[in-house]
Amino acid sequence: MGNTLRDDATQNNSTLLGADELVVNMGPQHPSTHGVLRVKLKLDGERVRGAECVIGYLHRGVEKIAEHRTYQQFAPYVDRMDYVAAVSNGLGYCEAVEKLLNAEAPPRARVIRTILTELQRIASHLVWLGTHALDIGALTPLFYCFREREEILKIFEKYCGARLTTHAFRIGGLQYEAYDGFEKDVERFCKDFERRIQDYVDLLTGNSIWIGRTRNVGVLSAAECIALGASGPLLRASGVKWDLRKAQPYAAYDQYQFEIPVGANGDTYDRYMVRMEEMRQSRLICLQAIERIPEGPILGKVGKVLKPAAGEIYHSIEAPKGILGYYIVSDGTTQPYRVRIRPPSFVNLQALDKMVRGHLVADVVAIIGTLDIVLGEVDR
Amino acid sequence: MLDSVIFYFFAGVAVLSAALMVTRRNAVHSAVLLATALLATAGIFLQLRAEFLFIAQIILYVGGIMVLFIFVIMLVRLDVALHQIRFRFQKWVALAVALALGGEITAVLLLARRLPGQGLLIQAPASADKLPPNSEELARSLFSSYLLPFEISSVLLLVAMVGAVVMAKKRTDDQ
Amino acid sequence: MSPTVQAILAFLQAWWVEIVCGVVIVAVVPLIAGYVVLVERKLMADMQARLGPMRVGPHGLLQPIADAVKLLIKEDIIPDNADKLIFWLAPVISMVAAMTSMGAIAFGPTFQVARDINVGILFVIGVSSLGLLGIILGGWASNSHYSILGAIRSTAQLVSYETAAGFAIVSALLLAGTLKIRAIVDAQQQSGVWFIFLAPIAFFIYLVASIAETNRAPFDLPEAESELVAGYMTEYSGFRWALYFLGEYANMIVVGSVATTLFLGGWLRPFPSVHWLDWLDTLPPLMIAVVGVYCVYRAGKQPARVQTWFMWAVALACFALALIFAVPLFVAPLKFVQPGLHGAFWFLLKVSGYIYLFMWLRFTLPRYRFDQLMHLGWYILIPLAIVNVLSVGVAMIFESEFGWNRWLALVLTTLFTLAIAMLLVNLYDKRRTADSSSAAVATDRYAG
Amino acid sequence: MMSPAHYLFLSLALFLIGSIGVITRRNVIVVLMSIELILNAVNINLVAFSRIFGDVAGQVFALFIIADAAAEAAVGLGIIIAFFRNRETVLADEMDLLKW
Repeated sequence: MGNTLRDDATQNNSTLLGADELVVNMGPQHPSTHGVLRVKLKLDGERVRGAECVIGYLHRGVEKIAEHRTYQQFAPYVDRMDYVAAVSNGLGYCEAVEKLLNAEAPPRARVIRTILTELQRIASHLVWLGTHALDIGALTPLFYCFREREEILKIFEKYCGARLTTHAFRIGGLQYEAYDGFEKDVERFCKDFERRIQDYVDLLTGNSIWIGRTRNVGVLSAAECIALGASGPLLRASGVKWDLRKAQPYAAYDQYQFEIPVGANGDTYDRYMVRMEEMRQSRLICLQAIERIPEGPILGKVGKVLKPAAGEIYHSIEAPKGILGYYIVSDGTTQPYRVRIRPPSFVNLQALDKMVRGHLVADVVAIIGTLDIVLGEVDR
Repeated sequence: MLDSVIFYFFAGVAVLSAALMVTRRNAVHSAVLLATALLATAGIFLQLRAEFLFIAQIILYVGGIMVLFIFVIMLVRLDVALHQIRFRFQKWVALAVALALGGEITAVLLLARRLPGQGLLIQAPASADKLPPNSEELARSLFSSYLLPFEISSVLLLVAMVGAVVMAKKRTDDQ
Repeated sequence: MSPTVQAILAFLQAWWVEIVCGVVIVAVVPLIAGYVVLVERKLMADMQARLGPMRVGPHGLLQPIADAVKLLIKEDIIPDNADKLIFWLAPVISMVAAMTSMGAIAFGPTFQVARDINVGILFVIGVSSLGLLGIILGGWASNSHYSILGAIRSTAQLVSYETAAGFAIVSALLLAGTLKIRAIVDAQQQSGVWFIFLAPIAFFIYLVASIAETNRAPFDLPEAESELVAGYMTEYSGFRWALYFLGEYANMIVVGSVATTLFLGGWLRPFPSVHWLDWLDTLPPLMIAVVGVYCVYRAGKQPARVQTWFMWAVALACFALALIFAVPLFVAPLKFVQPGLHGAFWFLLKVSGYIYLFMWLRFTLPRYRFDQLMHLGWYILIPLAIVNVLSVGVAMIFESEFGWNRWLALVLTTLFTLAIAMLLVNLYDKRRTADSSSAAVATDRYAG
Repeated sequence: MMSPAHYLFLSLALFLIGSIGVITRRNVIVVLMSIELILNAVNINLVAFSRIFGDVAGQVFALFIIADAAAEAAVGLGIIIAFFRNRETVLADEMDLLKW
């Protein structure tokens, strides 16, 4: 609670009994706002009347920097946006530029990219589950989730030397060949992960307090989701079966069978179930992928100096948080004229005010957790 | 010897904290002082071998009513620095009245002993160890000879609860 | 010698045992509370696939002392225009309340500070409810908007769950028929079975209520609220905060001992009056010996040399203790020591089992929201507790008037209370889910 | 053994302090507290005489007084809260309207 008593008192006469419209600040330094987000809550006693998000504390001007970097130089910046799911940011950007160059990554590179992106999706969902459960009070899931995530980060480290901001992909394919034993590691992780998911399910899914805290909290109907532009697990939990991996397949997703989990009434509990199911599906994709990684080159015929023809493209992928879009305008030089990024967290955050109304203060924390926002991506 | 030590100690604490309570400017301070006065009277009950009342006093008075008082003081957000004048001309009148009353009662107490036949027939009270177990005795008489007042006071409490809740409830409907 | 000195000597002559026990309690409880904190951190770590405090002393065993020293050295910040007197008084009240209520508890047939006052259990509950004052005054004195909110919330929680705990205890007292702590345990000895089996629902209600009363586990709302109210302890630092913290853990021990005395048969060994199970008396020394053997086994595996020595020391201590417990069993003249010693062992074992349950719940369950918490307290727990008192009373009448067997009466009434519990739970669930989902739908059709 | 006079004078003292509190203090909450004090003084007398005459009736009656004091405090504070919410004051002499 970053605010001080003075500005809180001046805004309204908040004697406890006659507490009418009370504006209270949450953040920017707050344990459960997942980064530097300030939420101004309009409270009537205990009920929340509205929430206004104040963002920009983590704005680094990534899009402006892009205009003064070549396409390859900008790639590492992309990882710093959604630092929890850096690999899928990289995939989105590389595929967008390849589309601009209308080049194509070789099949081997596409399959390895798919495996790493799915592993990153599991890792990102694990971070979400750990912090979301911690905000609602369950202390233990956090450590179980981070124990599994550690395995994934080990695989990334073996593959490209970095754990968090990996910069694993290059425009046109991959930089590093899959180290020998890559398939074995991924397979061992997937085999082990199935038993681990059961740990979380035992701890939370059937837990009546967990259901009490999440059922009917932060409800978003399908129409409201679409109107707000919410995407990813938020959209699917409200019953809309829309996943870019199936709708507009990219990388090597069209080669694998996996279901898209869909929720019923769009509350926090459904979003929890959708994300848990997504983790299981990602695990299946990885298992199918490592059975047959095609041989061949890992880098397409894309020259050292990339000078794409003047023009513009928009390419979007299904990041763990939602639809991550890249709109790149090139003016024929080696540096993009404009790179506009459509981050899922920023758009999903707009739904906060709508979901919070009529709930108690304690639910605001659960709702921010279920939005699964990362401020690096919101502020760019 | 031990009895009188205990009695004077508790009596002193009770009177002192009561006097302080009445004169304190800060309402929470007077609430705490009242709590000490009540605890001191509980001590006197103990000295009079009335253990059940000792514990009832602690649970009901200090644990219950004082919590209620402090709750209301906090809810009412009594501005602590309410520097209004505490006493007004009433103070002297009240003091005079109290002293007169005190003098009169002490006179009655002192004279009663000397007038033949009017004094209280006081034999020596039963010594401590031959007393029957207090709570059993209390319960036996509470639920036998005093059962009707017991039921009436339960109704009284019910009415008081309903009344207090209705009055203190935030009027969300007609506001 | 003047009469007053003689009087004082006479007083000391009569009461020196109680005074010594009192001093021991006041000195030992902070230490025990400190080590309960360490055990909790170690257990939490163990359940979360990590190690917990390992740095201070072998296996972190000196951590509580390090914490205590740190808290003593830490600067004591008093918020501006806070109420100095009450700011100092509040933590003292909550610590004193916990300590005095520990005075009346009988840790074994012989270890009891207040030699069996005949309002026993009521005294313990009454004084521990004074801790409530400490919390309110603490919240008020720190003069910050949020600590007042936190104080009000935790008081509301404590008051409502104390009622439920009170009723649960009443139903246990019905079975015991007396308030004296020692007599309650003797009653459980005569009836040959612990009261937990005779009144299981009362035990369950008391368990839930005592968790809420010590502000722990799923009910630790006030000070662990990650939303914006950070609880009444926010403005305290240094030693004052330590007082509150120790008060909470001492309260946990008090609540554990009340539950053990009332429901788990105080210092009786399991199946106290079943004679063919008398070999259970040899259990205490055996258990301690097993711990000693485990330490020896682990000693070899310790990385650092100091840890191996330490493990050997612990093992030796365990074996010595086992010997002390075993000696009165076999050596006839020392027979009289056996009930006191073994009684204390069983009592402490049960209390630590109870506290282990507290900790276990804390690590697994998420937190209740405040209105759910009050709803559980008022709508489900208190009515159920009242019905339970009724049913135990009715069972007692059946047993005495119509000569039913005690077990039969109690089993029947317990089933009856369970049925009422089922009714209560889903009666309110239907109503609650009805109005909360309508609240969600009622939000305006923002999105057309 | 303490003679009854001790207890009578103690309860007299408490009673006087309580009545002074009731009369002089402007803050209604402190007035209510003083009333609690007066009730307590009465309790002391009751218990003292029940101990002296060996009849437990005095203590039973003291128990009733405690119950009544609880009820009275609850209702009194309820009135104060309702009053404070409408008139923003708890001072006795500002309670001069019969119906606001």
